[in-house]
Amino acid sequence: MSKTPLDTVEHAAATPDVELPWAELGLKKDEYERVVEILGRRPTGAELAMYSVMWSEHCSYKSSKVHLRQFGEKAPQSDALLVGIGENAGVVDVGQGYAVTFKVESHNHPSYVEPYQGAATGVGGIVRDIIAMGARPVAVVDPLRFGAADHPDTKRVLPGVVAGIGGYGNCLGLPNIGGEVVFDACYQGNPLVNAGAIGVMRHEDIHLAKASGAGNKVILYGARTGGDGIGGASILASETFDDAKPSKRPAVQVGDPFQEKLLIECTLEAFAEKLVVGIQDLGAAGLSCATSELASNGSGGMRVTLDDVPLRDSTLSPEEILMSESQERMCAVVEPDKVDRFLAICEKWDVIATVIGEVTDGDRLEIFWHGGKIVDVDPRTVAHDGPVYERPYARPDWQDALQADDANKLPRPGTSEELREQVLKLVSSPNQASKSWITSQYDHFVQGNTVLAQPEDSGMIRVDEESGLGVAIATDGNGRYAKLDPYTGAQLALAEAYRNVATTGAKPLAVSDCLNFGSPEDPAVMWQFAEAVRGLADACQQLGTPVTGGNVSLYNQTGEAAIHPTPVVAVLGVIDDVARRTPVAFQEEGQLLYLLGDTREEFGGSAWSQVIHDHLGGLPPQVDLERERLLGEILISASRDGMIDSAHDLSDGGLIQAVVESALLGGKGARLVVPDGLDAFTFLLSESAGRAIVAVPRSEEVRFNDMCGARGLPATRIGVVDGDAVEVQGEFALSLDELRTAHEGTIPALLA
Amino acid sequence: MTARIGVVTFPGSLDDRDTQRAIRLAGAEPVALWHKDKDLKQVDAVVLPGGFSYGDYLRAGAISRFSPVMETVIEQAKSGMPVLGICNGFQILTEAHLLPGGMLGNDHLHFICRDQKLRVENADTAWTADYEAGQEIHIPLKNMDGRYVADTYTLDRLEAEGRVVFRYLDVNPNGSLRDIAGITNEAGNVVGLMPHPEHATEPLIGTGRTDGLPFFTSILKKLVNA
Amino acid sequence: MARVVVDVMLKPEILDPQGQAVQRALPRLGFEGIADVRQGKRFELEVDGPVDDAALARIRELAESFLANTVIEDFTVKVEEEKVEAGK
Amino acid sequence: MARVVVDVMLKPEILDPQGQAVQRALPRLGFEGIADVRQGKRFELEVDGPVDDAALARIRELAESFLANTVIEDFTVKVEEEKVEAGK
Ligand SMILES: Nc1ncnc2c1ncn2[C@@H]1O[C@H](COP(=O)(O)OP(=O)(O)O)[C@@H](O)[C@H]1O
Ligand SMILES: [Mg+2]
Repeated sequence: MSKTPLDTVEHAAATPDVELPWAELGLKKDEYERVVEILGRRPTGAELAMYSVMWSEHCSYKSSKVHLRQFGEKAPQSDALLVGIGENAGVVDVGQGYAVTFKVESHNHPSYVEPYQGAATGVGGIVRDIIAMGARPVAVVDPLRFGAADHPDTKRVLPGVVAGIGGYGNCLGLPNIGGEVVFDACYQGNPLVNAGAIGVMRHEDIHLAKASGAGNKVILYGARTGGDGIGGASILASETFDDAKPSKRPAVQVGDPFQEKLLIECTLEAFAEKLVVGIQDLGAAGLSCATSELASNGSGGMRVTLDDVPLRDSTLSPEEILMSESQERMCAVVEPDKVDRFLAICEKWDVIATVIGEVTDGDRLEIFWHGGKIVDVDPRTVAHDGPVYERPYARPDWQDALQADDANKLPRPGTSEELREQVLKLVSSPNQASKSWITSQYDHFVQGNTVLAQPEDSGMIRVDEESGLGVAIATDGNGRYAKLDPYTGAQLALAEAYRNVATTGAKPLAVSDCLNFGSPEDPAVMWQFAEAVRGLADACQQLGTPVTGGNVSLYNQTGEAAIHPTPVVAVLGVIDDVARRTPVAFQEEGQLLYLLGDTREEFGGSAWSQVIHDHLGGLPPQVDLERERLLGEILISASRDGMIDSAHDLSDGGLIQAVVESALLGGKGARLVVPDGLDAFTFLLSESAGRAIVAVPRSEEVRFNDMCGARGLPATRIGVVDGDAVEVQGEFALSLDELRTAHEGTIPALLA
Repeated sequence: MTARIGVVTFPGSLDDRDTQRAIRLAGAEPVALWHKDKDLKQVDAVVLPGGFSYGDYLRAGAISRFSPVMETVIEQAKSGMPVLGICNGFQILTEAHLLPGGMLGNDHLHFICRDQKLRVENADTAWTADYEAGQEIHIPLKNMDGRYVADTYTLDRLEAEGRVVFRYLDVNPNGSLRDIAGITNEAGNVVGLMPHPEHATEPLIGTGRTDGLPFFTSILKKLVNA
Repeated sequence: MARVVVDVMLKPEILDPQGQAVQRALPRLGFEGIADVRQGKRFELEVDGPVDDAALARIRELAESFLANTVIEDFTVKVEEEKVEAGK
Repeated sequence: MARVVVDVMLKPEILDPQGQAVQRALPRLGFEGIADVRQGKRFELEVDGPVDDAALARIRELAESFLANTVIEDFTVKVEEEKVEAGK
């Protein structure tokens, strides 16, 4: 092998003129110059590797940071927030001494290249964020977006993604309790695979990613480090350092959920014995990220001997070891006298664990290889002082025309017969059809605490067996709405997730998000992003639900064509006693159906406009956050006081979609009457926000009406649970059998 | 005096904690057993819980079957100790040849999670005495490798000897031969099934049914009355 | 170091849905003329030391007791010698 | 009718959790001297008609586009001729 001398710090200082392939590593010229300026010399290859991955868009949020600040600046005062933005995941107080951590992340690109492994490792990554906070993971959710349902490539991507999410999550023993599946041609080359996880811990068990206490040991544990997921490092390694290297390392990793399950158990055991001072998972940017973040968040410096990292492939260069994204690894900081016990726990679980360094007095991160010092940096400059861009943004010139193309003016069904046909077509369209072919591939039952899972409005997990304390989570996003108006679209995503949580009887507490957009270098996309963030931050402030963390995924773009701006919002809620939860399914014949909220003519971005007219134009539904809050309070009170037996929020597909779902789930039909002042079409298909339907036992009707009246929430009696058909008086009837065939047959026919 | 029922944790076991809870709900005392220990801590019966032990790599149950704890479980099972294998536990029991036949990937190639209807065919085993023969129950099912196969001779023999304990009703969720969901050994002390009775023990949780509780009350009564 | 390959296939009388799924997809991909597809597992074992009869016998035992479940599967053991035509 | 075998293995640099699980279990089963185990897939295709170069080329294309994902896997295609040593 041709050996150039090891590129140590000393060597770098002595050879200032050596050209490094910074451009191939994705750095801009001024970014590279910044590195040189910070170091006062050229970086070593290893340092360049670290800066380049940590300053990438993915790790540094360089395009999005200036906007994301609003989540902090506008954060509402919330007593519930224990740990906010900036840590691996936010932590929320849910009472009785329990804290909950949750977060959503994206794994979009890898899932397109290798659907199974891309999606699987997405679940693996988000779960490690949860463990790193000190929590036991208790559930996962998976908001997904695919290309057109009948496109041949969707048949490759979707089953692989679903099998991967299931394969990993099921094997970890995490119930999958919610998510979304949306089809739209805009996601054809850029499917969105977002994954969220929730964890539960006691307040005193919260852990943070920081290395403090000189002399404390840095322990790397979990899988061996291999040559996977190394983007630029191999360029560095092959072009500059060692030409004999294989020049292309795969950018997709294979996950090992079994290893991760062991990682969960041994980490929790180490937490329980109070052996851990600081902890960090290894995700994007691998050891570069873990070491620089741990060191920069702590009080001291850190010294690492890279030779001690257990390898799967002995030919890896130090740059590759630093950049490898091998899955299922964690890094812990442990006091010297507790190291033996920590290692023993790892051994009990057959997890490889190695001391690779220690916390030092200084403030430098120093990394050694074969006796030479190859990294000597201020870790803050790597982890936190990345470039920040004020990318230009501008409202695209097509936005006005798009909004002017009013969906309310589209031709409407002329006869009852036509209305009936359109309703049937709607409930069987891929986006509105039952997703049970997908969700039945996920374990909902494992851990024995699942109170609600999909297709309920929110997933709900029991936290305490004695008291019945529980948490709920829902994720929502509507790229069509956001395309029409990103500010409102982001608010609608929050409003819907908030409503979904409240509909099950839980009180919304906090928010996480995953912001999926096209290229930030396109001013139109950047405008969409800026508007969406502003909208979400404003809405969170008004609803009193702080953003606790999240993820940004940019460059979801094929050529010039960006995806619809797709902010996905997760809302976490708490319920004092899960026995009071409200399900979607109709429970008893004779119960009265009430529509809560106001219905306007709002068809912009609607499912109806898409399914019947293949149209996207006009304005999305209006947002009224005070109304959402009031609706939420009514739903929560009604559930707590036993006034309603089922409830379902209204969103895409409008009222009829909700009624059909409640009817099919409960196996009981409904007779509906079009209320005064509304035409049947608007009543059934408009997508006005801030609405829900509830089923009220007759004995509770007066009390329920009084409550709504006193609090000023419009509540309209629209029918009764009855029979084995959904009947709209004076219009049409659809038997449950016909509805079931239509609603449940679509997805299997397309994908099975 | 109550009965002590062991629940083995293998690396990758997932339902060990809920199985312990189900045992507790039935009134017995759950005892955690570890795959590396041969010692069964004087339990009266053992449950091998569901999960993906060793990731189900190689074949479901194939690696766990060689754990130290299984040496003792096999020995004790042969001398009559009640053993229940749920899902992955059932797979381990077939790999260990305590139960005949084998488990393969579902015929539709997907993981399947559903509320499954079953008929109790044999209410005389150590684990099913609190059911009635012919009773129809709903128990959650969730697996990737749930397709029970055996040669015709073995299947005929199982049928003839009444050793098919549960059969799938309405839907055969995985292509199991003769709709077999669970079987027992000749002595009736070892039972394996794919569905998860431990997930059907509390009214609020999961599917909201409690059709799985009789497993745990059956064994409790048998042990306490013994 | 020598490589021993153990191939494990389902017994012929046992349904192989994975192989069938591949076969069913063939026409869609424009493939005709493949009468049957079966899918099994291939294990590549890198053996320290010589692969003599004794070593092979032990590997055969390993295959029989562990790598295959002979209730449902057949296996073959072979020492890998020839270079086969490689894809990319 | 001829048999063509397509072997699909994870690329060497990609983690193979299945192979690792097998290898880690070996010492417990009393097996020493196996330095590495990798697990892959074996497809047996029964081909109607002669397996000429054209047929092989098409099968290779099938392997590349469908049986393997070449982002993470390598494959080999070979016509099966010799009778190999069989287990039971
Ligand atoms: N869209 C967002 N909204 C709020 N916080 C965000 C968002 N995107 C990222 N963050 C926060 O920025 C921090 C860094 O994000 P990330 O790199 O994804 O975390 P990690 O390193 O744990 O994967 C995290 O605290 C994350 O929650
Ligand atoms: Mg993290």
